Amino acid sequence: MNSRQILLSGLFLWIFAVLGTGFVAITEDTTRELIVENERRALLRNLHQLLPAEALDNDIATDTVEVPASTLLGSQQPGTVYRARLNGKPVAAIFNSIAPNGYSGKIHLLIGVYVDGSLAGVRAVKHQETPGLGDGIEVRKSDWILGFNGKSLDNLSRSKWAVKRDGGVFDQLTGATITPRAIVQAVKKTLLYYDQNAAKIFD
Amino acid sequence: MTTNSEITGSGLWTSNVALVQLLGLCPLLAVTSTVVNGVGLGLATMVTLIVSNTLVSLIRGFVRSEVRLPVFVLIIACVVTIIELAMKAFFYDLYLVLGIFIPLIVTNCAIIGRAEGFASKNPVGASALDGFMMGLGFLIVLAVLGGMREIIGFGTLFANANLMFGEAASALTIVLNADYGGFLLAVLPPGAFFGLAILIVIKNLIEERKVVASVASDSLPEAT
Amino acid sequence: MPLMSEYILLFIGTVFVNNIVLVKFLGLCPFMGVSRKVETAIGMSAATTFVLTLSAILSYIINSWILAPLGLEFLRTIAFIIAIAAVVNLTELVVHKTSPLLYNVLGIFLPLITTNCAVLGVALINVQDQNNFLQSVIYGFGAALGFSLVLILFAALRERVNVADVPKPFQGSAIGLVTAGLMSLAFMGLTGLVKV
Amino acid sequence: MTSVMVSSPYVSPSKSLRQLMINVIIGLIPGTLAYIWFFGYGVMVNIILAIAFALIFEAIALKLRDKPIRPHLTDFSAVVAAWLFALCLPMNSPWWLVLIGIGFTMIAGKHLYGGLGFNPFNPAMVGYVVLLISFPKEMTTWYLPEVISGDSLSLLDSLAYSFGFADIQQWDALSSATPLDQYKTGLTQDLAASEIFQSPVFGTLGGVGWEWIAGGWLIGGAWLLISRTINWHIPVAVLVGLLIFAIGEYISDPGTRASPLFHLFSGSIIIGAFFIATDPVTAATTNKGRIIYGMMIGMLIYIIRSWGGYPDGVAFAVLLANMCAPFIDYYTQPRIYGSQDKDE
Amino acid sequence: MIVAILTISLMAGLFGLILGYAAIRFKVEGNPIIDQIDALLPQTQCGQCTYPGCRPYAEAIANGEAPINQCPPGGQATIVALADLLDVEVLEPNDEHGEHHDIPLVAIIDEATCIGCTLCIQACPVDAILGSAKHMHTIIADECTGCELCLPPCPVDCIDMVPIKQTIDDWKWPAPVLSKEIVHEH
Amino acid sequence: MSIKLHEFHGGMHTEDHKAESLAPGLQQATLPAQLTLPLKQHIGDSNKPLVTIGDRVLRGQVIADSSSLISAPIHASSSGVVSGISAQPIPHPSGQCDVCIVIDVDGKDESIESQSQSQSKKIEDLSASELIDKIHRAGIVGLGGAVFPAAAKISRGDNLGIKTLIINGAECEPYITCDDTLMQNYASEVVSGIGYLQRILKPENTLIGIEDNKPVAIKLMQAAVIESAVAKTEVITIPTIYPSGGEKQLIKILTGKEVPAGKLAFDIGLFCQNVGTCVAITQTLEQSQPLISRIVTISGDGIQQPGNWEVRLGTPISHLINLAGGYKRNQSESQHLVMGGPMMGFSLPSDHVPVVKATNNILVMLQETIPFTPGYHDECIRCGKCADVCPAQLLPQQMYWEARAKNYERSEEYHLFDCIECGCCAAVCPSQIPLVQYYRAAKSEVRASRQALFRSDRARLRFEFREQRLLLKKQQDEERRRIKREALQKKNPKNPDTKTEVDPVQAALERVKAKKQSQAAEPKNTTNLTPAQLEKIEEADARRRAAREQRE
Ligand SMILES: Cc1cc2nc3c(=O)[nH]c(=O)nc-3n(C[C@@H](O)[C@H](O)[C@H](O)COP(=O)(O)O)c2cc1C
Ligand SMILES: Cc1cc2nc3c(=O)[nH]c(=O)nc-3n(C[C@H](O)[C@H](O)[C@H](O)COP(=O)(O)O)c2cc1C
Ligand SMILES: Cc1cc2nc3c(=O)[nH]c(=O)nc-3n(C[C@H](O)[C@H](O)[C@H](O)COP(=O)(O)O)c2cc1C
Ligand SMILES: Cc1cc2nc3c(=O)[nH]c(=O)nc-3n(C[C@H](O)[C@H](O)[C@H](O)CO)c2cc1C
Ligand code: SF4
Ligand code: SF4
Ligand code: SF4
Ligand code: SF4
Ligand code: FES
Repeated sequence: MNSRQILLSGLFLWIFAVLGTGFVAITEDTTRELIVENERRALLRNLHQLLPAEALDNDIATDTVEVPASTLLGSQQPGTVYRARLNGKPVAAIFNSIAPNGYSGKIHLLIGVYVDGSLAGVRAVKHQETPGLGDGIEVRKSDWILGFNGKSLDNLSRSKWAVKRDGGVFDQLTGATITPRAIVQAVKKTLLYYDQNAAKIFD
Repeated sequence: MTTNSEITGSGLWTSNVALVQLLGLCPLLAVTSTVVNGVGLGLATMVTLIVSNTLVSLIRGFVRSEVRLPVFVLIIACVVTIIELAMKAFFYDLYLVLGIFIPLIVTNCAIIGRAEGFASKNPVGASALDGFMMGLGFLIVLAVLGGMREIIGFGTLFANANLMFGEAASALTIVLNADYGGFLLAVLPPGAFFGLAILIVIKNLIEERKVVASVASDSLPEAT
Repeated sequence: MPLMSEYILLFIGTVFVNNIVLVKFLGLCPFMGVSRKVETAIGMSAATTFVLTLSAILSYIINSWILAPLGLEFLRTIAFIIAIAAVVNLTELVVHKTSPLLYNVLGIFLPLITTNCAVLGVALINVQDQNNFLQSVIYGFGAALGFSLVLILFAALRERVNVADVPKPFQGSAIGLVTAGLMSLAFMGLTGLVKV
Repeated sequence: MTSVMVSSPYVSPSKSLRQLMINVIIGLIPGTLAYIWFFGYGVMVNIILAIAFALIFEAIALKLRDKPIRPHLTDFSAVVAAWLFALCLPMNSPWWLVLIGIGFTMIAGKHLYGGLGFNPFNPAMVGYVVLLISFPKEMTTWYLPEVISGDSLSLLDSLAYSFGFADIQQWDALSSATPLDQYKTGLTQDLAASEIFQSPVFGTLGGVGWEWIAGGWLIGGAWLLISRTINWHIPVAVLVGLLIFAIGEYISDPGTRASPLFHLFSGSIIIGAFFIATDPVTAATTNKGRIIYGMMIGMLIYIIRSWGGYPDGVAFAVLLANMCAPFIDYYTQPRIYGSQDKDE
Repeated sequence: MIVAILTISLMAGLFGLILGYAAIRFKVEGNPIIDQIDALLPQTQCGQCTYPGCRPYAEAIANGEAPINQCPPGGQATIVALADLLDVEVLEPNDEHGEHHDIPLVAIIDEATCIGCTLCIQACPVDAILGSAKHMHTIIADECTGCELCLPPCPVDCIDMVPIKQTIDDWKWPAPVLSKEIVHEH
Repeated sequence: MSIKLHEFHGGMHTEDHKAESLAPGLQQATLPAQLTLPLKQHIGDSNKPLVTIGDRVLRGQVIADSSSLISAPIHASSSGVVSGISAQPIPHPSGQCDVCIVIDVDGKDESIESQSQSQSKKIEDLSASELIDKIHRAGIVGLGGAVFPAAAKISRGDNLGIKTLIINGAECEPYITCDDTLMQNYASEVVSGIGYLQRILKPENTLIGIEDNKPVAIKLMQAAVIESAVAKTEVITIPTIYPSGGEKQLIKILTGKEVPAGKLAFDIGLFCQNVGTCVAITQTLEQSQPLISRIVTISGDGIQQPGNWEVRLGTPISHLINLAGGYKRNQSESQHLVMGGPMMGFSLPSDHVPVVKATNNILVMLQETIPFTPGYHDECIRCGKCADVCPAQLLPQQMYWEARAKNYERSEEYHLFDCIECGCCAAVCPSQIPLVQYYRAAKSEVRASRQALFRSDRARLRFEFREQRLLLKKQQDEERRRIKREALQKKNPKNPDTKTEVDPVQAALERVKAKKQSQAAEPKNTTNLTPAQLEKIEEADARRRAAREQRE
């Protein structure tokens, strides 16, 4: 009697589990491709902010290379670099870099570098800077971060890679110097990294 | 038997999930920094409520009592997962914004509460209506709270409408005053609590006025 | 393998800085609902701490040993909630059998924990942040302690506020929410303590 | 003969609530004067504006709550709260900043809970913190002390500034971060303490001017103690709590850490210890509890200052400790007469 | 898809087994909370709460079927006590169920009119009425709970409810009352 | 020899205002025209009158008594005729009336005691229990304020064994000087009273605590101790700090011990009695004079001539006011009449109330010196000054918070019932909150709800008993019907399988059941009645008879 009841309960739940999971699995099956496509598109949209779609013709989302951890990229983990090519020739590389010394911690950046070492663009992907002060680095909030476009280690002497207060060329955000300072340094380091490893990145 | 208007009234007002039962607070406070986020999650929750209420009501006749709760949980989890998959497929950007709070609809106590308290005792039609009304009540609060916080915090309304309705909807965004610097408190965590408190107070005040009014109208015939 | 100090930072960060309730907005229903008396708050805290830690472990195992190898990540929510319900139920059983006294204290809170989003939330965040086993455990335990900390402090505050001369429309949940808001205001002072 | 029943005792108390608040106001005067001396009339404008707004808010709240207005307005608690709030603001803050802050101080901080005596959180600190997180730009723009900048606003300019008639840019040259902010900025840049203290804003003990202001608070604090407005427990515990950390850190790493004296004499430690942490309404009330509460504030200040996101943690430390006060009170009940331990 | 179904259904099946086992092995008998609630009710047994006595009401509360504000004899104090026990919000007393008397009432029989029909004896839930057939009845004031159940059956309406006599020993110190008109003066 | 003094927590210094009433020395009050003697002037059970209207009574005659142990009889305090036994205003904080015996004084002041004295043994030969009996019959209650019947207290102390006898001459409250005057005038009586207490209680030592603001009394008492033969008795000068005269505080000062919470002094071998009580004992045993008078201080800013009077119990306070030269002000609204000291006394509604055993002081305060404004006080700002002065080491602010919100149970958790109502907290509260009134109200409420709980528990028992009885009755009816049916069936030959043999167990069970039922079927609830209930039934029966007679 007891065990029969137990079995019944188990069976009942089991049936519902089978039915429920069945439906979920069917849904998953039908949506899988859409979802993968969505994820790819979201990634591309981010990358295309830095590089116009017409500048490349390869599948940048899959044309990647793993680079080992490097202090120049601010990360202790190996990172992924996306490679853009046009007609098979390298156009640019996009780095996931981290500025470790933001006001409230790490600032995750996406930095696009053309093969010639000039900047395609910089975006702050994830950060915890103070709303109203440090968050001016988001494109949504201000144009500040667009100021990097086109800069390179060649067209700007190394000492000028700093915020204006420190004698450089980059504006600071009103009331928040630390955040820009951190980003400027991170970008500069990423360019240095590219300088040293350009060959490895494009094989 | 509960009448349809009673179900409507209780879902939208007298037993409003958010204002009265104080359930589903996590998404309520976490995702309401803008109207669009609020509505997005509200819709997902509403769909879950309708579907789970309907299913539970359908099977209410033959569920064994000792596995009733697990079966309900299972059903709700499946519904939510399906919705999650659908959102990923069709509203991917909105899904990214709402993030973890979509799967967390499973633990929204309001849903299991309705399954237990209403759907398992009522016919399908009433249960579905109850799910709809409860969900709508929740949705409205999410939207209003989102609107409040968005206006005060950013000075905009319907920002990011494109997340839900596609790029064309970007035009929906209303910027109330371009010079408005924003009152950040409203969009930060404390603002969420304050905002909900304000909504509850407004509801209390309305109730109070209703009581006063009904007392006044009660005493009227005696006076004349 | 991260350093010891990182584990400690993760722990402190989870308890105080990224408090599960006031900053992450999880577990708010029990936070608002079971905070009228300090004693019940303590009971709820103890029960939640146990279940949360255990389910963090279990969900890690389920995810990395079953779901990930089989490519069934989309079933995560279902699998986790089943596991959580099982943990809650088992806890209830074990406590009931071994310690009636403890059961008296915790019993009524246990069923409520299944619908505490902090429990499922922590399991999901662990996956999202790709935490390893130890990190998952620390995160689960830290989140539970953070939950307990603010719940008990909140209950003590509410006991005081309940006897205050609060204006009528604010009495009850409204003033509770205002208090919670002020608590989260205070907790904002701890931001930046642990840099992530 | 006796028309209304009143209960014993039939003796007048030695001190009234109003007297207590007046004592606090008297205690605030030396420090406030020093503040005005170094930073100009803007400070005074802030204080006056804050008090005026506070009284208006208080009167409105009392009216709405159907309470007698005159006795509550004349207990001066609103004046104390407004004054302390105003002292946290950057000088020459725009009027709307003061208004919003005082609104939160008096309404969310005080009257939602039932007014004087019922609020669990320090109202002035609530108002200040709301502003700090909502308007970080406005709230972190401070002005150089007159002795450094050699320039300051006249009373008229300050007023004009406050009410938005004067252009902000005009005075930008005078603006700067507070010494603590600079110190913190330096720390994030991994600078050594000696490098940080190169800046002209630093004086011998703390920031230029700030040392004297802190001295003023110290005099006021002594007055509060002498006039028995406050007990010694909380201020002493706050200072001890802070110094435990400050001295420990300084000894272990004198190169990068500021001296304990710098910590004491810059920012709002002294006023915090004597005037803010001691707000009786929001502090712990048992003697043992007061010591725990004070130590907690002291330590939190240091923790937030040194490792957290804010240059001066007093407000947050006080609010965090307020949050714990009922709990502390509950578990530090004194042993009552005739019992061996508190629960028996 | 098969893997998915297998995985989850295995987990669910296992879980169902455990639950089924639990439901039988650890069935909880009775509900101690009912006793605790019952202990807080005034035991007037008057039925004004719409339940046939205090215990049924206690059961209804424990099952979540009745709100805690339906007992007029208990008044606000009982509501507060119940709210405290059950950890729920304090409610206003529901006037629909009757009025709370600050000074409890007791029944008194007009002995000159009483015909000794014993109907009231049968109605009294606490045996507070003494007497036998054809003899006049008396109410033991100390035992009378003031439930008024004896009033309707009496054919000659000889039972009245009167407030309990207050003595100096029952006197309660009044708490200070605050009024809004008074202006501070010393 | 000298002992080390200890300190109690808290307490406060007050302006003592004692000189004014001390100056004139002890005066004898004249007899009033009427004496009003409340039936109950002590803590414990009520008395019943032993006289009826029209009776002539003599001084010292017992006019009301009770059979209870915790009670004290009332004596006529002068000779005269009983003119009323009715509710009269009495000195009570409620301002309510209670039953009093009113005597029209004839002025002869004849005493009753002459015959009885001759028969009794010499005091030296009396046993302890005989002494206690005499003290009981003299109606002596503690005159330090608690008015607990002295005989009950002493016999309890005697049973428990006393190590230290403490005599309370502290008189710590401002204005009051009756004990000071008493010690100055009756030092030797105090000491011989101590002697009797020592005979009964056999303590190891005796400590007389007197505050250092009464140098004359201290000197006289020391002299009296040396003069008399009492052993191991010492007058201890204690610092002047209110409330050093509180029993628990005095014990702490003199012995360093604390009376455990919820216990009484004699649980730790201590026994505390007021000096006035000692004098009353002496007067009873040596002069056979029951408690019919006491010393009352009249003081305050509103009285013409403050002083101390020896007053017959029952004397209207208005009479005393006249003796003291009357009020300073004419309008009654501008002054405030208090019985007791300013710290612990209570307001009197009028001066038409009598002096009772508890009356140690009559205080006429000017209205403007009363600190509390009725209807308004500031809110508690949690400054903790009250906790600093609370001699019971409580947290007055917490008790107040909970009491104010009518959370009486929580107040109780903060040890409400350990509050001795000394008033220190309210006296220092900057918000001028009438804290003590809140505590008194809270205590009343808690007591009332305990009473209600007691009643409801009893009601539940009775209800359940009745339910059971009805159930049994129903079963019994059914049983009877079944038996009848079976009997019918037996007669019917168609049913052969009817049992003829009776199962013995079944039969026994049935017998038990039947017995229970017969018990239950008895006229209900006339068993197990308390004497009071029986009394009521009797009364009702009497009324019924009367009613029937009237009808016939
Ligand atoms: C509450 C608060 C938040 C702050 N947040 C930031 C921030 O997000 N980013 C930043 O660079 N500085 C931040 N700061 C520090 C700046 O105010 C700091 O003084 C500034 O970075 C350097 O000053 P300057 O720009 O005036 O030279 C913050 C300061 C405070 C008090
Ligand atoms: C058997 C016995 C019971 C007593 N019970 C009480 C009591 O319930 N309440 C009381 O105040 N005093 C009681 N007393 C008297 C105390 O011992 C003590 O004299 C008195 O409480 C002191 O009161 P005071 O300090 O408040 O004036 C009792 C004495 C005896 C002998
Ligand atoms: C606050 C307080 C102050 C007291 N002060 C005195 C006092 O000054 N003198 C005194 O004899 N009793 C005083 N009593 C009463 C004593 O506690 C105690 O009841 C009395 O000494 C016992 O003696 P009795 O039974 O002879 O009255 C005081 C009680 C309290 C609570
Ligand atoms: C010693 C003392 C310190 C006070 N400190 C503060 C304070 O820091 N902040 C504040 O808002 N009010 C303060 N007040 C005023 C008052 O207590 C406060 O407004 C209450 O919190 C309002 O309920 C203080 C009062 C005193 C007597
Ligand atoms: S109303 Fe109250 S007293 Fe009457 S039966 Fe119901 S619970 Fe009992
Ligand atoms: S006598 Fe009447 S009122 Fe009293 S308990 Fe019995 S039935 Fe109720
Ligand atoms: S009256 Fe009670 S609470 Fe107040 S000081 Fe005296 S003992 Fe303490
Ligand atoms: S002295 Fe008065 S204001 Fe101060 S804590 Fe006590 S009750 Fe509150
Ligand atoms: S919604 Fe998070 S706990 Fe209820």
